[in-house]
Amino acid sequence: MQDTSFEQLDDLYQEVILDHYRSPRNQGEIPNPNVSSRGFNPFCGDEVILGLKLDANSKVESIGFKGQGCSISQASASILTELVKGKSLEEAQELSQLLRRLMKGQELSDEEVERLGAMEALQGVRQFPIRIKCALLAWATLDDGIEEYRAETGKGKEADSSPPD
Amino acid sequence: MQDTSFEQLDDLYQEVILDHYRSPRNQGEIPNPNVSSRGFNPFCGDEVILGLKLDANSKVESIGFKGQGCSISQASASILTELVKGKSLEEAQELSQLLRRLMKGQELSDEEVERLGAMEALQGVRQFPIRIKCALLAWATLDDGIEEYRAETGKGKEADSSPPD
Amino acid sequence: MLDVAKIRRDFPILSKLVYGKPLVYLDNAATSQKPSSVIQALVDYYEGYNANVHRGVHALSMESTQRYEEAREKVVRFIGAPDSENLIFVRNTTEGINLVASTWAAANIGPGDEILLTEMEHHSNLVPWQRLAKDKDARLRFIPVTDEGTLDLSNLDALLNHRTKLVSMTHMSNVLGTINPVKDIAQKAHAVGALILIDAAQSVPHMPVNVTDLGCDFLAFSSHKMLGPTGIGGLYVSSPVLEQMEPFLSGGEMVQEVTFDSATWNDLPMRFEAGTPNIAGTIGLGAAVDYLESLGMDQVREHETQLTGYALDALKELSEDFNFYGPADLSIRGGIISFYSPDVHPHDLGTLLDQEGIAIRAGHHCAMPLTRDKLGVAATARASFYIYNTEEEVDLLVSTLKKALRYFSKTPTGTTRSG
Amino acid sequence: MLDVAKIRRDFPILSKLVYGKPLVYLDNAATSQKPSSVIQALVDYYEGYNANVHRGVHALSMESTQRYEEAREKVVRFIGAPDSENLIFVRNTTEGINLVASTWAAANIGPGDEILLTEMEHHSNLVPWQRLAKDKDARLRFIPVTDEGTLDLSNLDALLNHRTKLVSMTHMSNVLGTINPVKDIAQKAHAVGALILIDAAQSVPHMPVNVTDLGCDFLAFSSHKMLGPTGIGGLYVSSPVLEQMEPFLSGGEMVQEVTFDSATWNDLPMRFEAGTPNIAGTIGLGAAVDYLESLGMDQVREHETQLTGYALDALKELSEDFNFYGPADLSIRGGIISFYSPDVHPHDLGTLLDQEGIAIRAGHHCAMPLTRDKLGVAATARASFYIYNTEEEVDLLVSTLKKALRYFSKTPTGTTRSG
Ligand SMILES: Cc1ncc(COP(=O)(O)O)c(C=O)c1O
Ligand SMILES: Cc1ncc(COP(=O)(O)O)c(C=O)c1O
Repeated sequence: MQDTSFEQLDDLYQEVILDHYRSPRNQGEIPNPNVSSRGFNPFCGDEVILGLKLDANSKVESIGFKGQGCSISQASASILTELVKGKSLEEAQELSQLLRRLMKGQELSDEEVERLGAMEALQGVRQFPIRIKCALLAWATLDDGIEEYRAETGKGKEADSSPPD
Repeated sequence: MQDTSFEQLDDLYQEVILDHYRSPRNQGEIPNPNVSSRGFNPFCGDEVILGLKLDANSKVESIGFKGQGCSISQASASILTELVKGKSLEEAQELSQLLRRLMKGQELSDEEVERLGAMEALQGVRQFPIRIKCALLAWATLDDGIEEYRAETGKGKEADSSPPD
Repeated sequence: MLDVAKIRRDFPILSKLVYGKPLVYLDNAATSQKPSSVIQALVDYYEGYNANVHRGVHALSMESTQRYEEAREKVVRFIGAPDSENLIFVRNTTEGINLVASTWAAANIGPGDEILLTEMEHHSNLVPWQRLAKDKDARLRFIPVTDEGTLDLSNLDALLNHRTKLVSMTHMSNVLGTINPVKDIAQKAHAVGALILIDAAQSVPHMPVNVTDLGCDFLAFSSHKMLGPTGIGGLYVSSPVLEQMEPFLSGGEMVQEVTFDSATWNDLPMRFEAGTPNIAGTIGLGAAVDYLESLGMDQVREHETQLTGYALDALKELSEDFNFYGPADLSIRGGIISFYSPDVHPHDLGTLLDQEGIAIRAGHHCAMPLTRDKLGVAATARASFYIYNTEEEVDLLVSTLKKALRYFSKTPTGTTRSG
Repeated sequence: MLDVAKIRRDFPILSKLVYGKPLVYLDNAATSQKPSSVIQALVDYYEGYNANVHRGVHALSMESTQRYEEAREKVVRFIGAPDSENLIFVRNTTEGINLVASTWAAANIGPGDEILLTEMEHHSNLVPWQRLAKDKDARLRFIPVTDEGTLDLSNLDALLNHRTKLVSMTHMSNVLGTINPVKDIAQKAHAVGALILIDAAQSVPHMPVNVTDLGCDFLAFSSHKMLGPTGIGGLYVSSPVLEQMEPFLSGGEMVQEVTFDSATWNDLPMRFEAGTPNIAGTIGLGAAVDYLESLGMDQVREHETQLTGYALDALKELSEDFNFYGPADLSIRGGIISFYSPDVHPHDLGTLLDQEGIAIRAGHHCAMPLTRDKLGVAATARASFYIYNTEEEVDLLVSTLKKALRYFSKTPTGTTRSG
């Protein structure tokens, strides 16, 4: 295809993103999630619903999302599910922090960029400040869910080593 | 005195006006008035309180005013009391209408100007639109009082020929 | 016929470039652009006679008071109100509606009473009534919207009944463009003893509106959507209703006499305008009314009808990819076109068009229940027209939408992209 | 030291002639004049990036949203608020106070509770509390004003007690110029469990004000008195109080999710800003803050203190003819001087001074109970200063007051006048 229109948007709409948008991973509901939450952006109507099931080691055993919204918000949610699977909640939160730093335009180390995985493709969003909220929606939703989970189960960050029931 | 300052205001502050302001006529309360009312301008705080006593022919037998405010509002009230004394309520209202027409800059006939009496001195106010309310305050108060009197006594304009009790 | 080329020269922003491309402003339902005369009115005020109104004896204050009240007269005449006391200046349509909810409605609506709305209301004409209904144990009812995007009035007799105290409805939908038969409904409302409020945020800017002819009790609109400054708007209230209304906000300007213990209220409409008003904004709104009147509201309406017809025709090409909402009958439709494609989310579409200088809106347009529950999508894209829009701009919209579809349907493999 | 000559050149209106004479603007407590940078900020907005905020993906909307929120940041910093969520944009001080009365106060003040005001409040900080007290069966109490024009705090322990739910008071009197010890009173209010609202309409424009340092719960001010546009102002609310507050007006912008039946509220501070805001006004206020900060609020205060001292000295000549009100101690006095002569009514004085280009205010200054019941006159004349006023202007005021006295004391006979 030789259509050169919107070339300037190729940074924003990287193939990884369009791919996740068109073929979202881990879409659907998880039965009996330990962590669940919903995020909503009132200004554009984008929505992400997350469910996480933890294993005996408090790692994410399975994860699913539902939602609607623009390519950025939905691709970001899909990437999230892939990245977070198998990780502890702390590790998930660290990834969330990494993405926030990326969006703020902060320098990341090579090791950090590596950890970002497919999320690196979201860096094009930085030039479109209005869309940063889209990129962060799923991650903010995850953070909320984890916080709520901790509050409900009384499990602080440090103490969070025993498996859920 | 050779002070030429404020010459441009001599039209507004005619001697008749300053005279009525400094030496108000018919100041004070009338016992048992037939018509009484109070006018107030919320923007400058000017106040006029009028009381009228009617005689057996429904003419104004005595009239008194109290009030506070600028020279224009108080002089206008003082002139009002002089002009209205001995007149019927209809005649008083006609005078009020005449002053309104004068303030609007309408042409008056020689006969009408004559009837204006000292009120003619108020014509300088026309060039100071913000002060027109001051000039009209006492007259508007009179109109209100007459209206209220008619409403209370059930005396319409036409029927108003028998004396009050 | 409007001389659009000439009009465009009156709007400084229209010569602006966006990413090096001419601005194509199709977001007029959100807010309109401003002609030089309106901007100049603000400059003239601040550079020439800025002063607080109503209480000053000095020259500046006299001039600002006079210009402020002249602006009120202009707006009064523009909407066909009988008297200047019938026009209360508010910040925007939203405040106008809230004013009615807090004063007349709070005093007159009680348990079991009904408020009749439509399914196409903007949040500003929905949320205040939800709160009031909850407070007062009243009930909200809704005139349904048909698939065509018009009101379904077949059941109006049941919806509008002796329990109805207020009908509050939009004159023109900001999503569908639908122009509602508010005059008919006003008559029917009055027949059952209800009052009617018209949300005229989208109608006053775009078509002739005469409150006396409509026979409404309240009508609210915003300056910023009708070429005027932000931060100002109007609420018309009919005289009999006005007389019964207790004040809204209280403070300076709206009182007659004040003691430490109590206060009496000033004359109308000042009674409803507490504190220093948006003086410059009001005078700017007056200038906007002058501008619209110089064009003629019939002409404005005709231009937009024609352009909307042109656009609906041109967009037919895209009917396989996009859903278009709103009535086909141009006589009951304003210059608003909402559309949706499952292939390119409206938000992405907004970003793509923006790159070509085209400003549209994407989202729920502050009408979430309509968008989500009736149209069945979380968001739509919306193009909305005004006096300065042209057929060329519509053509560019159509061709760019096509490009956007192509861009988003590129297969992710098989072509190398530079990103 | 302010470079007043330079400042004057920044204010286009100051080169205006009134009846052929240079404008001497001494009505700053009513509203201030605007520097070119503020006017230009409005023009730049309308000519360059006018668009509705918060919901647009196009370039204009992104820019307007960013500038709008930047303006909020500026104002937040200017008043020393901890976070941008603590600043709600309102039309003016009056709306700010009404917002508190309708939300926090309506929910937290009940029968037998007390609201403590002072005898020197502007109607805007009196009438809302009268209405609330009547609605809620609560009681208003007043800190008295001494003959010196300061608050009589000798009985404060009785006035401020466990029944007091709110203290609402002016930071600086718009009639007397008195600067009240609000920080001390805030502490005492909190000690009995009351909240404190500060009416900062006269203080924020003229002296450094830091809400964190003052420890107040609410603080309201108006843009138009601080070099900014009309139609915009701010209400600071402390975080713990903000969290408990139900919304004020409702509609677009302030909601999160809406169904036909109900709605959830948006984040702070948007929750309190319903409908399209005064975007241009807000950005203009931001420019006014920039201007004031470039001068330094300490410098602003110092200039006015000095000028007020100069004026009080110069006016001593007239002390046989005029009463002057307000404290002599310049450390607790802003640039406001009210005066009264039984020989020339303030209203007439206003007209006479106006002829010489001097703009002062005459009346009750929206503080009727103070003026009438405490000062014992229905009206006073008031001169109030700002950064652009000079000693020469004060001299002209004094000499013109003298001329006015002479004019009004002319014997009606013995001299022929041309009128
Ligand atoms: C002390 C004080 N409070 C409140 C106000 C009211 O301000 P606004 O009219 O801007 O609401 C004023 C100004 O007139 C004032 O001086
Ligand atoms: C139909 C309708 N009603 C109300 C509003 C609210 O207008 P504003 O935000 O100016 O209060 C709008 C504009 O967004 C609208 O389109």
